[in-house]
Amino acid sequence: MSRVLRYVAAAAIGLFVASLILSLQGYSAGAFLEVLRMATIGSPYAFLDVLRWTTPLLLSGLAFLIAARVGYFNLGVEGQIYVGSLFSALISHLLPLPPVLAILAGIVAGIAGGVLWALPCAWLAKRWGVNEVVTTLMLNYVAVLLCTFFVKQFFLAKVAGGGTIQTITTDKIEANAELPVFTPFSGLNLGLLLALIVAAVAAFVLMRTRTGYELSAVGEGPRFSQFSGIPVHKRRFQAFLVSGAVAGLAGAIETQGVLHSFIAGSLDNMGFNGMLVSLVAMNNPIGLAASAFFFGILQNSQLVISQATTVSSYLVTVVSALFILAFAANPTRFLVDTWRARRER
Amino acid sequence: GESLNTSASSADSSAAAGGKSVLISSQPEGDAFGDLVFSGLQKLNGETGIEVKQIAGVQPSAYEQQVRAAVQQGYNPVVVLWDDLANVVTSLAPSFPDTNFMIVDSYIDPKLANVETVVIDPTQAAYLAGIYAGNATKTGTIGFVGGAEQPVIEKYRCGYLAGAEAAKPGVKLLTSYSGSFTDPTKGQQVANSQISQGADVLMHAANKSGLGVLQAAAAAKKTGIGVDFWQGDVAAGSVPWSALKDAGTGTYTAAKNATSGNFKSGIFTWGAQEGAELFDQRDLDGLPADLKPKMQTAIDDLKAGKITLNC
Amino acid sequence: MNGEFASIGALLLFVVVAGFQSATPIMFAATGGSFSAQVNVFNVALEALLLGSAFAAFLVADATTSVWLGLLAAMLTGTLLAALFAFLTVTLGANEIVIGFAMNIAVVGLTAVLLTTIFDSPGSYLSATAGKFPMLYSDIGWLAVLAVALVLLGHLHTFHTRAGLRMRAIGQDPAAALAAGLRVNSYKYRAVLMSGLLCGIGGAVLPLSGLQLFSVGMTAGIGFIAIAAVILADGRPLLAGAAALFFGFTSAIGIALQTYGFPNELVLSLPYVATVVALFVKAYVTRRRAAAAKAAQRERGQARILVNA
Amino acid sequence: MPDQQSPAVSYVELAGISKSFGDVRALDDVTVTAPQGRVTAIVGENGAGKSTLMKVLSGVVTPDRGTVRIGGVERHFRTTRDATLAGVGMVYQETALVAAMSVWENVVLGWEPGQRGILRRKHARRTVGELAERYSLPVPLDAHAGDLPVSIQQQVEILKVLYRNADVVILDEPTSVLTPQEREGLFAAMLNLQAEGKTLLFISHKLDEVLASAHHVTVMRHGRIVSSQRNDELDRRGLARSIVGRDIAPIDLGTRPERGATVLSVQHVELGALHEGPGIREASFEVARGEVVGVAGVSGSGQHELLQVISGLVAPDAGTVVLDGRTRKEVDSASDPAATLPALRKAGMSHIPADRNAVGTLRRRPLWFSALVGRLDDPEYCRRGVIRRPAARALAERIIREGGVKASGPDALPESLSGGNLQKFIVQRELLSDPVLLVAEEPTHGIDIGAARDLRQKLRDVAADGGAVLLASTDLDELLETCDRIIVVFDGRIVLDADRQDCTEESLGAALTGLSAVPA
Ligand SMILES: Nc1ncnc2c1ncn2[C@@H]1O[C@H](COP(=O)(O)OP(=O)(O)OP(=O)(O)O)[C@@H](O)[C@H]1O
Ligand SMILES: Nc1ncnc2c1ncn2[C@@H]1O[C@H](COP(=O)(O)OP(=O)(O)OP(=O)(O)O)[C@@H](O)[C@H]1O
Ligand SMILES: [Mg+2]
Ligand SMILES: [Mg+2]
Repeated sequence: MSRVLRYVAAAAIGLFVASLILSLQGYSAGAFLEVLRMATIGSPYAFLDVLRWTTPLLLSGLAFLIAARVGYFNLGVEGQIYVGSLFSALISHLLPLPPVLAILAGIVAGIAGGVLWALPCAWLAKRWGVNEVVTTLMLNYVAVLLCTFFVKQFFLAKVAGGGTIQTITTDKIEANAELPVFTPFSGLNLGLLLALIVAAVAAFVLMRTRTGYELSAVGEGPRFSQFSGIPVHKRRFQAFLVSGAVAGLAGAIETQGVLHSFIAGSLDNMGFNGMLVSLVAMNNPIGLAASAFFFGILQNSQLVISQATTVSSYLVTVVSALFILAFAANPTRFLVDTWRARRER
Repeated sequence: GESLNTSASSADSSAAAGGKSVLISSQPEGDAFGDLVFSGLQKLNGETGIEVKQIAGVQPSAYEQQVRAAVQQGYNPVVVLWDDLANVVTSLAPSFPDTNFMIVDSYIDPKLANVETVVIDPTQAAYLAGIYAGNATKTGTIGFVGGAEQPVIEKYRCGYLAGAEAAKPGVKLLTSYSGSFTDPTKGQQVANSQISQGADVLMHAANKSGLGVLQAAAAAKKTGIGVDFWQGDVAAGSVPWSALKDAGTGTYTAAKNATSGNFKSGIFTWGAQEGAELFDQRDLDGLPADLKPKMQTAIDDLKAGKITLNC
Repeated sequence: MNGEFASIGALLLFVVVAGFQSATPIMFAATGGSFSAQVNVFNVALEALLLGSAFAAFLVADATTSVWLGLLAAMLTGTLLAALFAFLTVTLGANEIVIGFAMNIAVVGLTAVLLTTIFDSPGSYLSATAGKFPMLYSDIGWLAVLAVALVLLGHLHTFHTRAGLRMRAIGQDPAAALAAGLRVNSYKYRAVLMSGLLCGIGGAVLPLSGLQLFSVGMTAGIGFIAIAAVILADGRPLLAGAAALFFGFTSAIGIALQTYGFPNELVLSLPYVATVVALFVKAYVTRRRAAAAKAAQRERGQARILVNA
Repeated sequence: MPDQQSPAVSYVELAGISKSFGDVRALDDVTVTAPQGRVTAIVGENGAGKSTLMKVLSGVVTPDRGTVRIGGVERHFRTTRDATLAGVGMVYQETALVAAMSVWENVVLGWEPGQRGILRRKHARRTVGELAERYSLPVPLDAHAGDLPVSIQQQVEILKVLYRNADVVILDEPTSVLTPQEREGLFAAMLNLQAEGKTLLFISHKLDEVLASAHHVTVMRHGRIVSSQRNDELDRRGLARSIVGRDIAPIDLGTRPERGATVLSVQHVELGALHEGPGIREASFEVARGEVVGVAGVSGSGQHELLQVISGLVAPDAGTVVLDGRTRKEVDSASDPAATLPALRKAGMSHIPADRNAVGTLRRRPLWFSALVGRLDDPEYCRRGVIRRPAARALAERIIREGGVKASGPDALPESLSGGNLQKFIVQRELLSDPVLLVAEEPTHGIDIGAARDLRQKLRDVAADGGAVLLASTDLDELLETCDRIIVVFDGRIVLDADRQDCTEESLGAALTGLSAVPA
């Protein structure tokens, strides 16, 4: 109950400040509410757009959450999504397949990409106790540079008519590999269903199964886990890789559902937003869906503001940040404590 | 206060003149090149009063939604900048036959009846910069700093190299990349590494990072060459030449045609022969007496189409 | 590509200059971050502190033509932003990562908006009036000397002052520190504010050293590099400073290598890869020693555990 | 017997103190006095309010009502710092040292000598050294506190209090983790303090030492004072009765059965000294059905490591451990605790770990979560990978009921339980699986006398039912009272392995300190 109150209060603060900012820009006091209305129920497609944004946020949030449950801070979700996106785009070119198979192949490839990029960090953490916060953060930068290099060298898109492409991107994926959209008027695609299924399965596993029990135990009490005969390092390693897999899945869904090619510099901040989604949900799998939906509304509102007003896009990001601050300025102790517990080890 | 001026549901697609036009670009506002292109639309607004708007700073994964929203809000033509958005337009345009689209500064031509591609070629301006560099270098080594190794940046480099070789056969060109378009310090360091290898004229194609290149050149008493618009004021006295990319006028010309019922699909190249400005008159006026005629010849040749650059 | 350095001397000189130049703001931020780390506050807002104070420095230096007033403003701004961070995390108990990231986003946006409002120049603004910090040699400013001095002072503070001892105690075991009668939160505040002050100086370096330029998001991730340095160093200022230098130098070496024809993306990723490799080597060396001793022990016989099947 | 003759002035006076935590009335109108230069003992059951009362005196807890007087002056402590300035210092039940800092740093922390913020390291270290010498508390000044045995850590805590010039020294259960020798050391130090005119308050569950050291004994029950008497007015039995509210029966050792089949055989086990502690050398012994075997050792001797090897937590470097070896199956990987542990549990091993907080339970998960230890292979609790919560909660409820645990239910968090109750929960959990071999490390640590007696009886019952028990304890009385055989570990070796009848406190004490090097 107090939790609900907390979130309501945070939303109120966020709304107030956002309205204040818009009114300082010469808009009416209710303008932000109007933006919210437009961004959610303003048109038949607005709500679909919110869900479209919820999809990758849910998955990247889940990716962070899974690692956090075992006490790892996977700040590399960002890079893992990116590599997943590349892999998913490439497989479509390397291995043309009939409809359903092509989609599956893209998804599997994306997952493989995410796992691949999580692997070095996971191994270094497991085998050598190397701090994953640093390695994952560093590998984000490397992912961007390396993917660019790779695409430029081997898979650069060809322009119809022999012109020059300006940005680093691959050719469009095969139509077979595209995730079907529900309507041409919104980017919402079948990925939402996939994401929901994955999130539901993950929530079930984390909260109801032996695996979830072991992961929680490993994350919160390494010595208790050892005492209980849980293979601590193995579980943490596995969770790290699954985290990477989910990130890779997010990359694949964005690629196959929306971008339809790998684009250098795309998917910016998707991983970090996912981290915020998870942290605002206090790493609770159930709260995660709500949190992702909330961030989805926020993200769609950002776009609507830029369409409907002349307010600076930077100001819009400030407004989102304020919402996040309002939601977080509250005892989200859980994660901090996990971090401390880890330091004490 | 002002209330919100649009609503997503009011999708009237009147293509008539006196409508409104929007520029969607992938760089956040304040991007100098995006502003340059938008200045073309603003000029149109000044002349005809049609409403113009710039939407900036969106992520690739939101492009499609932004373009779709622009169409639904009745903007016509919808102008987009660069390849990523061009690809989005390519896939969306068939669904919105009543809206005209302009793709600016891209070579992508989807060959659709409602899409026009406005090519603004940097190679000619870069060629002139090369002429300048070839003549100005004393060490025989010149430098080029790109923001990232991308095909479009290669076009600058290619034109630059062609000009330099034409002016001074056998000239040595150093090429480096700052890896970022927004980090002046990186640009400065990359330039310094070239300077320490003997480069004495440095051109950049690195947006804000390029400011650092010009600064480094000035600090080392070398010569810098500006890009995209006149940068003679960046490091006073040491940027005697800038390679302009006349995107504003190109966009203006195409958009004017589109809003006055003369929309033409296909590729529209805005180059020297079409009247694009490749340099700033101030720079030409300031050239030393021996160099000025050589430069003038190159300019005339470009305008006359006598020089073809294989870039 | 084709380059060769005029001499090995020129190459070394370039690397030293560029290395120090890149490392200077990171050293400030990393030393500041070390203080936070000592009291076990994970200061993810370093990037925001740097950027906010960079803007303040630029604004004031542009208006007053004095870099020193700019520096002062930066230190003030850094400290104020740090106070906000401390209030939200220490007092309200909010998650440090969320607050840190949200502040980073907010400060990028705010400085961008202010830049447009104040200078009417979106994106970036080149100041004609703001001065430049005095340079020691080439692009190495006197502030680089200050950075090194502060790293040393930070070390002294950590290990040779009362406050340092108390901060470390608080970081390692807040309960024990509380039991010893320390006012835990006030030291946390103190440490975070010190982070802010130092990031303030680091931020001022950015727009007032080479170009008198502020551009949106000009910190370009160096706050995160500083965080990496702090984690690498486990909150010890000397090591964090060394890590910052290491990072600056690898990136300078990367730039130099580019002109020898190495693909630029690979070369640009050098500092990041090098950081990971350095961490690995550190872990490898420590663990190898332990493992070797363990193996020697094992040679004495095979251990067996049998149970009733 | 302490000197009873010289006049005693009431130095500390606590009057009419009440304190509630939510619904729990921890202190109810408590009045206690403590004279200068004397030891006043506070005894009582777990949860009686002893620690809370002392925390009121040391400024940790602010009372709801009542007054605190020190040396006749009324004081209102809001922080521990206030109390420190008034000359009150407390050594807590759980030591509160910064593990990664040196001893001298820990001692001076918060009150460091120095000028203008600069720490005078040499001076500080010397001061601590002198203090240690004066009170005969030989601590290694430069060692990291975390590396020290608990007994030394406790001396550091005492030094901390003395360094702050305390006139009133409170010791909360200081002896529960000490070996007899270490306890002697502590009492010697306490005598020193008395001689210096300090006022000592001393909490303990061990009546013998209370009677041996305290001048006055105050008994608490349910937050109230039950009695407050001079030592010479007391006897052990009466004291026990007033604590528990009934007589305490001695435990039933049963009739010792014929030596049964071997349950545990440890042969030539070796462990290097790398495992964050001392090693084990050439350890061999056997435990038979029906036996309770005690394991004793001064901390740091390797006895803890030996039990960890037996319970599968640490892989031995060499040697063989056979559990209930009628048909011997080698565990897949002797070097991977994650593999050996479940196998050992399956074969009937149960383990009560020494650290109930970090090892025995998961602090922030409900009790039923911790109840599931070792039971996830049982389809009753986990079927097809899905945990059956109703069964798990029922299990936790059963443990709570049968173990006499004071807890609000299966959903209570371990951290909300008092130490003694958490210990009872763990013990009962391990007993519930009808162990063939029960490895019990310090099971009565911090448990009041009544409960401790019941617990020892339960260990005996395991043996009586045909199981075997390995009982590690620092309390020799406990070992002599409960065990059939006692093993003493010194310096990583088993130096004594003898039947209880052949052991005395003296012989054990000698073996513990390595004085009688008669190999087993
Ligand atoms: N995998 C699991 N198996 C069994 N119980 C679990 C598992 N994970 C969590 N629990 C415990 O079950 C209780 C009820 O859990 P619920 O499903 O509401 O999870 P929660 O507490 O919301 O989530 P969280 O695990 O994030 O704390 C919680 O106290 C939780 O500790
Ligand atoms: N901080 C607290 N919050 C809630 N309840 C508390 C707190 N501290 C103590 N209590 C409760 O007050 C009562 C007295 O606890 P206290 O720790 O004083 O017992 P004790 O006599 O020291 O017991 P033990 O012998 O187990 O150490 C117990 O019921 C305990 O659960
Ligand atoms: Mg107590
Ligand atoms: Mg107790």
